[in-house]
Amino acid sequence: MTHLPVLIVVAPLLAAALIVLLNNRKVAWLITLLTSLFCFYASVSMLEILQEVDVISYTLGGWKAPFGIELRIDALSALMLLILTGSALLVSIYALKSVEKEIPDKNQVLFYTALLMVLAGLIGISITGDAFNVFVFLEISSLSTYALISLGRDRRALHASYQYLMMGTIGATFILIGIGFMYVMTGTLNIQDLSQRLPAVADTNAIRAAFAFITIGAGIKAAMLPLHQWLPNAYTYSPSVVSTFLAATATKVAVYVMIRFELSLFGIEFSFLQIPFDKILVILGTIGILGGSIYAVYQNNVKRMLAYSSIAQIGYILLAIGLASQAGFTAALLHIFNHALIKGTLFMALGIVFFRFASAELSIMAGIGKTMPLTMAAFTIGGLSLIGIPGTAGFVSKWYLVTALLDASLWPLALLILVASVLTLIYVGRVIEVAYFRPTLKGESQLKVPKTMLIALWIFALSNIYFGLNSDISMGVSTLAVNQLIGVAS
Amino acid sequence: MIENLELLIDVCLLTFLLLIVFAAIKTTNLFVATMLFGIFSFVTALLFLDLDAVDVAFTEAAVGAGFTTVLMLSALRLTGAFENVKHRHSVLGLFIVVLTGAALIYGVADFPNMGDANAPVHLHIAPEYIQLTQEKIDIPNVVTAVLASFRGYDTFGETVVIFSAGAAVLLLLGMGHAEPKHEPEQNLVLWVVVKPFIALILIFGLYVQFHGDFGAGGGFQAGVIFASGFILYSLVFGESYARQVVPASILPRFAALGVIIYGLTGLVSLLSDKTFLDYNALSSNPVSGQHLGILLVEAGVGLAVFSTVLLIFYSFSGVNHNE
Amino acid sequence: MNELLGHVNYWIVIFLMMMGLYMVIASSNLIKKLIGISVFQASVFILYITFGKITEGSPPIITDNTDVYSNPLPHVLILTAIVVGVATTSVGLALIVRIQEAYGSLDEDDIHDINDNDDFDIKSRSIT
Amino acid sequence: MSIELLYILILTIPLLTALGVLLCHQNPNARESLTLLGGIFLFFVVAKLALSYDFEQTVTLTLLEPFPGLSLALRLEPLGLIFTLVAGFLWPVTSLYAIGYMRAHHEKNQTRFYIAFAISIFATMAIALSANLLTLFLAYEMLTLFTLPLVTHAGTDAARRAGWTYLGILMTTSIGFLLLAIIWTWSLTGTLEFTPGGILAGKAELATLGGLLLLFVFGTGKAALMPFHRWLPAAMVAPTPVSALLHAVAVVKAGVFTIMKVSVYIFGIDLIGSLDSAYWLSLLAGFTIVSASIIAMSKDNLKARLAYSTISQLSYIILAAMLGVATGVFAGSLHIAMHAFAKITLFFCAGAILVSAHKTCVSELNGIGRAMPFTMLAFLLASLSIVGLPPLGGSWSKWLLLQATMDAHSTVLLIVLLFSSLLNLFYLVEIPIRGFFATPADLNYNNGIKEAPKFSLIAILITTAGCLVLFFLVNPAWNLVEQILR
Repeated sequence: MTHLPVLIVVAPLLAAALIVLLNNRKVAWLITLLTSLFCFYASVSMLEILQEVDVISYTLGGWKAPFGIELRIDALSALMLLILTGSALLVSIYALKSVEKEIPDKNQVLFYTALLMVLAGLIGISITGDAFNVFVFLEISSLSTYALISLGRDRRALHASYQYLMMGTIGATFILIGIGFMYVMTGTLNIQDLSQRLPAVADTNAIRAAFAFITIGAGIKAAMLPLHQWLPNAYTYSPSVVSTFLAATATKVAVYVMIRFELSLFGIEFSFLQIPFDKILVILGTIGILGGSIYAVYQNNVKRMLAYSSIAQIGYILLAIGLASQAGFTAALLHIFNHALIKGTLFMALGIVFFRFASAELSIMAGIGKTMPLTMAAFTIGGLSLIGIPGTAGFVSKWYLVTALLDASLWPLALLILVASVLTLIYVGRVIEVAYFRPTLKGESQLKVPKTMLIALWIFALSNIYFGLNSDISMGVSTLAVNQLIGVAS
Repeated sequence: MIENLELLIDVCLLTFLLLIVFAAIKTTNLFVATMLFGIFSFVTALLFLDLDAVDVAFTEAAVGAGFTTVLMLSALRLTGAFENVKHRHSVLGLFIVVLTGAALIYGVADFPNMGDANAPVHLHIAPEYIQLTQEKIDIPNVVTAVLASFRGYDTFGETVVIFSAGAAVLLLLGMGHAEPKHEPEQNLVLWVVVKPFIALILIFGLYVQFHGDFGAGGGFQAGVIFASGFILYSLVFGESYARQVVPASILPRFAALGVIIYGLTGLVSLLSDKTFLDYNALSSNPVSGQHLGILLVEAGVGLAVFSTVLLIFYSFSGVNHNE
Repeated sequence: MNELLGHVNYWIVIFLMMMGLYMVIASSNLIKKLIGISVFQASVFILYITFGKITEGSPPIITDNTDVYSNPLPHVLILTAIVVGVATTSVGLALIVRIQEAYGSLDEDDIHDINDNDDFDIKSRSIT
Repeated sequence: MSIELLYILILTIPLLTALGVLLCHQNPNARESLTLLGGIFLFFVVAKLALSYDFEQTVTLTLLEPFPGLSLALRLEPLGLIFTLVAGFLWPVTSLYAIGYMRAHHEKNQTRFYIAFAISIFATMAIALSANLLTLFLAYEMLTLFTLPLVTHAGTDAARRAGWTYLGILMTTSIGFLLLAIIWTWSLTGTLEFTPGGILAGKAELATLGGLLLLFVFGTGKAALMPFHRWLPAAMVAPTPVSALLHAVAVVKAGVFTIMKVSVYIFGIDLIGSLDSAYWLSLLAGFTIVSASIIAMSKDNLKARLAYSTISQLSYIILAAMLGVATGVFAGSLHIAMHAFAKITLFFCAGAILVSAHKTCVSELNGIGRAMPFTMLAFLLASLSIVGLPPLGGSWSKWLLLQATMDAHSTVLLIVLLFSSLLNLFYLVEIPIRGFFATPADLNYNNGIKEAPKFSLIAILITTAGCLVLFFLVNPAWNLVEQILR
């Protein structure tokens, strides 16, 4: 099993091609499911290996780094893999019926191809040890994402996709510029090699510019306010499977890129001491939290509401990173993990609502607490987790974030976080109120909700509770990752 | 004196590029803008040539100047060639652009002078590539060696990017279908001239495919050239005929096959417990293993690129307006 | 003087990038935006190739005539990047064709207006 | 039976009851007998626990450890035992009452009602048994969430609005202030365990700790200290059994219980005594006592009047906790129990009047005592208990409270308390006086009005008897509260 690092990328890529070759809808779904199962298995196995060794390194083509490309999996990568493959597995179970319903028959095979390529792209980003390779896999996932978003039924999906394509390409090109600048100054692309060679040239304009371009590029991809314009439409109009998967994973991988470059590559010394990047992150994060939450309160389309909420949650993560402390980093990673669970649950539940009513407007959800009890119960769990009610995963990360803020004596920000939780309460509460306490609309759809969708949804929902009551796994990996990042022996 | 001459050509070409882009911004005729972009790509290719990047120049000419332009024209056919005459003067936009520019100018201030042989980029890794290529791979074109062997994983990703672009276009536009009634005018001169020309293009494509180890070229360029032969055929003789020669429905599978060929070539090394894409495992002699590996992956790339490019062309040219 | 000559290339390329970026932001036509972004990307490619160049070097194809080869690595990277660029462009164009079909316009402002109307329709249909 | 098992039983009985109710939602008789049975069983377990527990050797049961160093754990201490006993006793009684009330009032969605009710009891018990702030907070939030369907039970627009007010104030304060205070405590001390003598002393400057105390007290929205009291009158749209048990006993007492626990086991009573902010809080509590009483006088709606009376009474307990003297703690703890019995009786009576006579306003009650003598008598006794006259339970806690203000050398508060007792007399005793002595406007007024349904009447009698018995049985209760500061 020494080849797991590469198989976890190559398997979904080849599966994507195989699906096209076989050109059968059911088979396509089955292959997608099996592939994501394999990837999940691979990421869990690698997580186990990481209990013994610090880092799994795999040199491709038999050329040792920095000449060949190296895959490098540390605890941070493993955490991302866990999120990605876990979400992918649940999404593929869920996709069977959702895709049948929302995607025209002739496009279904290619839909799964694109989905697998998004997965492979995101996995590739998370494990690569080569800066330029990040760009390549970023584009693999992005191109397929654009196509997937455009498959939404509303024509606005097309425009949303185009907007994302424009901003995404600018973002990727910015990252490319940043990588180029670093390459000019060091002559290498390997992240390990870069991190060793950078200190010698750290005090140059070129490196500072590289830092800025990479941060902004990744910031666009992460929908960091004020670079978020693409996200609300993209999430609102894309098919349910796509919005679920993207909401659970895509922006987090962009944040991962940011963390990887800023902490592993440039190093804390450079990022937070030579340039005051921590302060900038704190400010941007705070604006993101408030802006995203306030926007979310005013939305009448629940998908869009959750999209703005995602922008706010990215704010939480950035703020936590900006604290530049061990506690802060841990809180950030923990929230990356927990937020994936939360948004996965919420978007899946909405997908089921969409399955029945072909809409995610708040108004059509009147009274569905009675007619779709299981779906809405899961939505409620996700909502409580988003608010940060104890016993849910959201509480755990919020707890660590506030603790980290208090440790840094930033108690006004701690208060602000909790005020933002109240905003969250308001927008989640609006949905729950409409669903449970309004009379059901007439002309109720009689469509049965498929079991597969409910199963996937409930696994997501219950994981919110499991990781809320027992954070051993999420905490363990996050702590390990942070220790590796800041170079503390664990 | 040569260095100044190179620099002079360089600056001239760059200035030319500036003028082209300026014209493109100003024009309201999208057809003109598209043609200007074609010229832009072509001049860029010349620039690359001047900067010793022959492979890149070749690709830019084939892909940028050739394929992209054709694609844009196909799209214009469907959308109309004029934009609303109004220029937005975005203050915010200008601000962002100036800020970006300032950051870039600030950043390049520390760059080593252009062409400086002692710049860090030329001291680390690059010399080893040139040396290792001669020792371990033994092909003259270092770019091909780096592309297919040292950084074969990137190139695998690149093949997948092309494939995913094909899938994306197919998802958006479908395969389309040719309009059987519509046939281009029967122009005997054109027919007579083009027929042998297409044959030449295809032969040239094969040459580029297999000569990539020695000179400029490789799977990408070959794939595009090969596809452009068919595109030319389709333009001259009518698309329905072209679709009879290469049916659209087979193309996605060809493209997938290209990716699979590349991937499997990489996976074979796993059997002998070498890492992914380690071509040494392909033969008892490492050097011939490298040769074989490069050949195979280039074939995969060529197939994928050819099929995808042709597929994208079909998708654009065969779109039915009324759907 | 040397410094100036050594950097003049970079400066022109940067100006090219700025023009491309301006085209993306300031045009309201989707096709022009796409051309803009291609120009922007192409300028970055030129930047890469420029710093791979060695004065009096020759293309990195081994011959017996010379020992000085320009750096092959940027070439490889940009080969990949060009392909990525053209892939993006084709997906963008496909989207544009669909947008033209769906909206009957490629003008960003028109599209925003139509979208706002769509939003309004939904609101007028809803019960609350 | 081991103590751990008893803990588990106390938590699981309400949950099992909820499950059982869900399973037999087709059969109202089975459903309601099950609720009653669950209640009685719970009380026996609580009583068993009370008898077999030794406070010298506390028993902690750790359920889960969500994150390192922080656990969800249960541990009984004297204060918790008082709360457990009160809630455990009053649940079956209220169930009895509810059966009569809900049937006579033809309420809809009764299954949902009984389930939410049972789960709310579960949350209350978890609060009472919590061994640390985290557990307490978790249970506190659960209580808010599961009482929400009870508040909005009617499903009308008014009920929905009330639901928003309820959720809004309780959640905002708890997430905004209480959670912050808890995390801050964690960050200062590294523990959240309820420890005799407190954990905060000397961990930070007095000013900081003073701020922390403010966060704790304002964060406990359930204690209804002004200006965070609006939710309680709003919650009165709920069916009367809910108002009775939850908004006179479980929920509001959970609030003051939290404040008592925090002041005794987190701050420590000596630390409280040295904090300026505690003094200001006690003045605010005094203000709340008086102004809520005045508002109560102006309310014609019976339940609203009782709600404001509750707000006023809750602040007695807050005041007691903020005095920073031992007598205050004893007085507050006793008052939790004494007020519970009296106030639940009053609500029961209000509900009985609503069901039998369909009257909701005080001004409509002239002469009703002739048709409903038992109910009105019970109302009178309970009112007197709240005013603090012997031989009723309330007199003990009132008396102790007065003594506590003297111990704390606060003449202002002493006067406040005396004045408010006077107000109590006016606005509560007014009602039975109208009932017995005033002449009804309409001569046929009493035609067709009978006493409440017999299940409800029995419940009223039990709680009224409780008010009396507590006066005489104060010795065991006193022994219990004395253990708190040991």
